[in-house]
Amino acid sequence: MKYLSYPGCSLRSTGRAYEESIVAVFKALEIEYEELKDWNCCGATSYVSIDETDAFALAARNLALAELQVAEGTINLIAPCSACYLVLSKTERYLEDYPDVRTNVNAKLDKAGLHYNGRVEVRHPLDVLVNDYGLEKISKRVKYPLKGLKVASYYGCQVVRPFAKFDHSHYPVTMDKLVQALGAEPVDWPLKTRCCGGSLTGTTQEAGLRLNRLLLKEAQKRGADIMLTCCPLCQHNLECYQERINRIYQEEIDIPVAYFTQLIGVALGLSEKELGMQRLFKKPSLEKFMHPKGEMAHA
Amino acid sequence: MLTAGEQSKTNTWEPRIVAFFCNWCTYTAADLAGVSRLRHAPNARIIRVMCSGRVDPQFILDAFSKGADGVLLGGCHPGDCHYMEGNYKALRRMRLLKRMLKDMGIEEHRFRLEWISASEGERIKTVINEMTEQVRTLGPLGLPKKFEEWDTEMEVLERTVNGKEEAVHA
Amino acid sequence: MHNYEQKEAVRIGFYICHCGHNIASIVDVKAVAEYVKSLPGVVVSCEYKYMCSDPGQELIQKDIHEHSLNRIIVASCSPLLHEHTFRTAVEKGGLNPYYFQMVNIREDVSWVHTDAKAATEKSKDLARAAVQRVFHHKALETKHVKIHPDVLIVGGGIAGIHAALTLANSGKKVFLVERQPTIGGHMAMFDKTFPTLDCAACILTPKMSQVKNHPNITLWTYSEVTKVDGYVGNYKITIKRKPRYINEELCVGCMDCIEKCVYKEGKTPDEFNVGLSKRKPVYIPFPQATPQIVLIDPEACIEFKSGRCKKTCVEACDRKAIDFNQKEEMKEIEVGTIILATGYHTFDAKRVPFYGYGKYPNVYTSLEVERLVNASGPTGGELILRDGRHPKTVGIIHCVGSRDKNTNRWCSRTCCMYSLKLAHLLKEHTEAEVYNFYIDIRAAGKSYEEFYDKLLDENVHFIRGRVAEVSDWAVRSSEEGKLIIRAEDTMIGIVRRIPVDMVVLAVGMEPQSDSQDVRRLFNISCSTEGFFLERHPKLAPVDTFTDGIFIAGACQGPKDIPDSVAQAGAAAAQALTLIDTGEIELEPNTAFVVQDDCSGCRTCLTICPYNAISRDEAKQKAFINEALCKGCGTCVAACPSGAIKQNLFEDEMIFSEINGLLENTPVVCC
Amino acid sequence: MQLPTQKSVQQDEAPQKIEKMKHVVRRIKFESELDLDFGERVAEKAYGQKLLSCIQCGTCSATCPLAHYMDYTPRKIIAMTREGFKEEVLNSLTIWLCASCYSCYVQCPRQIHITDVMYALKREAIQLGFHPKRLPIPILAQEFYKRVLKDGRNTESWLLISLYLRTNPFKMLKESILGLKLFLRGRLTIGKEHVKRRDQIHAILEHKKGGQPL
Repeated sequence: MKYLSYPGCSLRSTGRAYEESIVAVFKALEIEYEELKDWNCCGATSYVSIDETDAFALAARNLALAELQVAEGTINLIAPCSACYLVLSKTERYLEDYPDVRTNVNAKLDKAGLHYNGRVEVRHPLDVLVNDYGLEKISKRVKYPLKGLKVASYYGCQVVRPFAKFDHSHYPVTMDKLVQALGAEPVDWPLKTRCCGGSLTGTTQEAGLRLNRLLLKEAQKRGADIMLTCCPLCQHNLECYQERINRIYQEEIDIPVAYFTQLIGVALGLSEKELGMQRLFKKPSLEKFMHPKGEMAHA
Repeated sequence: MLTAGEQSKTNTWEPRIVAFFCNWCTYTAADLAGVSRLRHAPNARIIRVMCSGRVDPQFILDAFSKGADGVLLGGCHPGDCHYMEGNYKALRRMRLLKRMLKDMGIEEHRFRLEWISASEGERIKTVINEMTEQVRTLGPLGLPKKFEEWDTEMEVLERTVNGKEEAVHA
Repeated sequence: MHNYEQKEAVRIGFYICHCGHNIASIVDVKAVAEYVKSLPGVVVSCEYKYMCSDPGQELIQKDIHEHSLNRIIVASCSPLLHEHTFRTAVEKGGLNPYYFQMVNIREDVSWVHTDAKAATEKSKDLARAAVQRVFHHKALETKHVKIHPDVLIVGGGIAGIHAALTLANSGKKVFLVERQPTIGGHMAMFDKTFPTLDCAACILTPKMSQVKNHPNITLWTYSEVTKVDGYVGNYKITIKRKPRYINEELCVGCMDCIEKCVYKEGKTPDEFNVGLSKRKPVYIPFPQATPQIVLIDPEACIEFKSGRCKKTCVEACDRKAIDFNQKEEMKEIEVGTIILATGYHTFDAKRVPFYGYGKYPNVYTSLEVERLVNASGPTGGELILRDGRHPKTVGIIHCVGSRDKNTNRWCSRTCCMYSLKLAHLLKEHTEAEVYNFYIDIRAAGKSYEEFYDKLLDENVHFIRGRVAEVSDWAVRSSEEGKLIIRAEDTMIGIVRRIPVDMVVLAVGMEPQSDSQDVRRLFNISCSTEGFFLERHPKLAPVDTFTDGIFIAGACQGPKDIPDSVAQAGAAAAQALTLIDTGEIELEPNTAFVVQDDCSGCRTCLTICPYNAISRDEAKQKAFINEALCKGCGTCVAACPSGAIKQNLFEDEMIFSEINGLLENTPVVCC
Repeated sequence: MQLPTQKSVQQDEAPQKIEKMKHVVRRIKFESELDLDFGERVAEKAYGQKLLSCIQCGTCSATCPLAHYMDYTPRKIIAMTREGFKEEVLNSLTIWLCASCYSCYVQCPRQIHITDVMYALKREAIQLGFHPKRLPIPILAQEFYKRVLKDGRNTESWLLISLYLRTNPFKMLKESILGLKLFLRGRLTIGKEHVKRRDQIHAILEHKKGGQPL
């Protein structure tokens, strides 16, 4: 199966490490894909606050472009950013469910000489890696099982709700299973899908910081060595405000927050540079957990 | 004699759908739709039969020929027939009929076979609404009018042929 | 246009009903009556407020005499509701009832359309179809069938027990079939019953033993109905009796075998205690089980698994009742009527993962708590949690799997009351603080509101808000080690976090998981939710659309004990009515072969599902046995030479209906 | 305390429901102050046709991670919308604090699309100019809108700069250290991202200021 990828704006700035690690991991696993040509911003949560039809039409332009790029069959469009994933999935779903939306949106697309026929299926890389590629194959390719590493998987909100089909909306397990496949140990915690506040850290910081504080504290309390995310905004919020949270709330939070693809890369034996590890504020020290496969057999 | 469809074609034409519903499932479902006040398009007229297996393909052809724009046949879900397997028999007959209708130039969406159980009042609403809209898009079928036209054509043809023959004889 | 024989001039009386405002508010009944008056054959056409009322019926009868009417049409509600009423009225007026035809302009028109003009036009079309149809109606004779006096009752919960005893006490023979090894159903598992707080076992077990000892009741537990043939009055039922591996005749229920079983401790989750305790492979569901006969679970028994057990149970049994070679047994019985009382299933709380059932050990379902507080339960009535603690605070979450479009839409009707009861019992047993989280308190039974009052006085907390989540996420030290319930206190308008030691999920009531199979087996219908469908929600609540089959208890919808018992009584009364009448009228809608037209092609022979058609080889003609024909009409549709006709649904009738529906200008009939 | 009977008549005319006296606050809502069709209009615009079927169970509030900061819980917003408390709803912080996590959306027992309802209310508030002038959330939405309208893509650095300029320029200084850190790690770029076919974006988003007020 061949995929189209939709990086989204964040992966070109705050989330660069996410894109770099996805590229590296997909290459290492020999998953073929090409980038959607001339993609535009999905509109995130802001567009729909201004004009709904515009928001859907803007997102739908990407879906229409995908159909131009791939002539036949169902197109698996990979959207790594949670917001992009949600907006594109929602657009896809609403176009199908609400004839009015379909008519209005296609009328707008029409003005740009575009049309959407409903061939796109929006996918998240987590879904693709676990459900298409398969955990067994991943664990076979693991060179350095991360034995003993305790991982709190943080899914965030939009990647599992309400349009995702690959896992439960409040108690997902996909990333935890992946963590297991990498030889590490998933931490069971109840806040996997509790919202990090999204853009509130930039706008209403008091509320935003408190939300992140709760998440970080709980992950740390449950003994996690690292938090994994699958969304550039979650990663940014959880990582970049730790100092500020500690200062304001007198906490002692100190936990690295990485992309799940970075951890896969580490286990596969890819270099730090390839995975964009240098872009993290707090580089996780994983060396002590990395046991080459041969050693594992003796252990 | 004009059918309602043709009479009002000039002003506002409304699709006419004849619906054959089995007594045990689909007719009961229609009753349920009523009791639940599930508003739907007033274009279908129901004829109650005991079983969808009672519906002779001729009934459907007759309905079309008398001016129906669409015909709906409703029975119990497979395995649920009150008479064990009447709905299967209906299904078999209707498959054949569908091919015939196609050959006759009657569009596919004008005839519909639906399994609707006694509990599916909501489905009655959906199916009738959907079908009304589909038939509305197709426009009037107007078979009676076409029959008349064909009859006239035949008469003219006959007259021409007869006329020629007479001329030959003359 | 129609060429059929007309023995006497057709004189039609047409009556359109207002049904109060139900019809008249949408359909212009006056216009329809006026219009019908203009149709050929119509002698009388009028409107009336309530046609089904006595004066309405008398109006028809009067007109039959005054105007020598010989066809009657009533345009009102569904024929499924009042066809019988009007046919009887017509018959009383001196006319054959099958000259009557009904037009449905309520369920099919006024209740489902909003456009008055279109509704009126549709009513006219339907009326015209009926007018054309009745020209072809014929006088028919009603068929009568004898009713076998025996009754089958399926399900031995409180509803089945009550129905069985009612019928048996009136001298009827009853077969009571129960799937489980004992009767008693859910009620036997309950501790106390609301609102009186009398103990469930105390009021149920005497009835259970009455069933066992009643000379008119044949009780077959651990048995299932596998086949249902025949029709009202004459059902042939096949029942599978599963092997207990115990000779029922010999076992006296001494339980020595259980004691001597090679297993010293039980290893299998005990069904009766909802898995809160373990039982042995040879067991009796609970001490008062009826019948008092043990059974062996082949899934758990070593002898069945390996064949190498010491069989200490066999040694222990004085009466040699254990029989490892027992086979399942099929029983065939004949009955005239059937009562289904197959009960319900509790909602699987794992379907709402937000509440942590199966994840956090101290989250319980209400049924589990019934066993926990029960003196004969797994803990002897002491409230010990799965982690060994005694709860100091308990949260009861209402509406789990009820009133929720993501799971079950309906209100389960009993949860509010049993939650109140459990709140009371929990407080009584533990003196814990008890919080009820509810959306609305539904205490609408006799003395129920008073019970609610009592609970309020007992200082049980009532928080109006549906719980969003139960978790072990502590943010304060006071929350550590507790389960935290998060809900909005909607009366105050603020979100609260309440730490508790124990969570009770008030799970709702669902149709039995195999209700669809049972429905097919007995040829009845289910409502959207999957509960068995009654013939009329108000006027025929225990009848089904299949004559002779009645429903009682929670298989028809969520119900508490008083309602189940009331319904069981009603179902028994309905069955009794049939039995004591001795016979039932059947629609004369059977098919017959017009001998002259039959070509003897045999098409119909294979098509009849009831083998009602045979071929007279001498005459080379088909022949229909009227007693076997059920009137589906499929042979009529199949006959290539049009030789088969169905009474009440002759081709001419349907063709004229089609014609009538589609034709605006009246046809001049010969 | 003297009851202001005279005043209540006036209040019926002017929408002034909170009256501050020396020790007490008088709260009352007159039917004439309500916009009775508001609920239905919002429902229509938000695929939340089921808005009217809300049973006020409070699941949305309880599952909302931001309910603690809201002036009205989401449940109250639904109730107020349905009853026509248009001004209170559109002036509320609640609609802006909604972070679109869709938690309520998936858990609502009536399957009301609450997130969509919140969006509809946000749009309405922006169109009617209801939100507080320097409240950053709606401004972020507007700046984001403009940014994408122009380039087809969003460049986070520029978005944040324009947001701070319009809300609180001093905040930019506060955030500059974080910004610098991000910049050093290559996580903030100065160059703007844009699509090639900007004409298509402009064609699609032709009615920039469009949309009918509710």
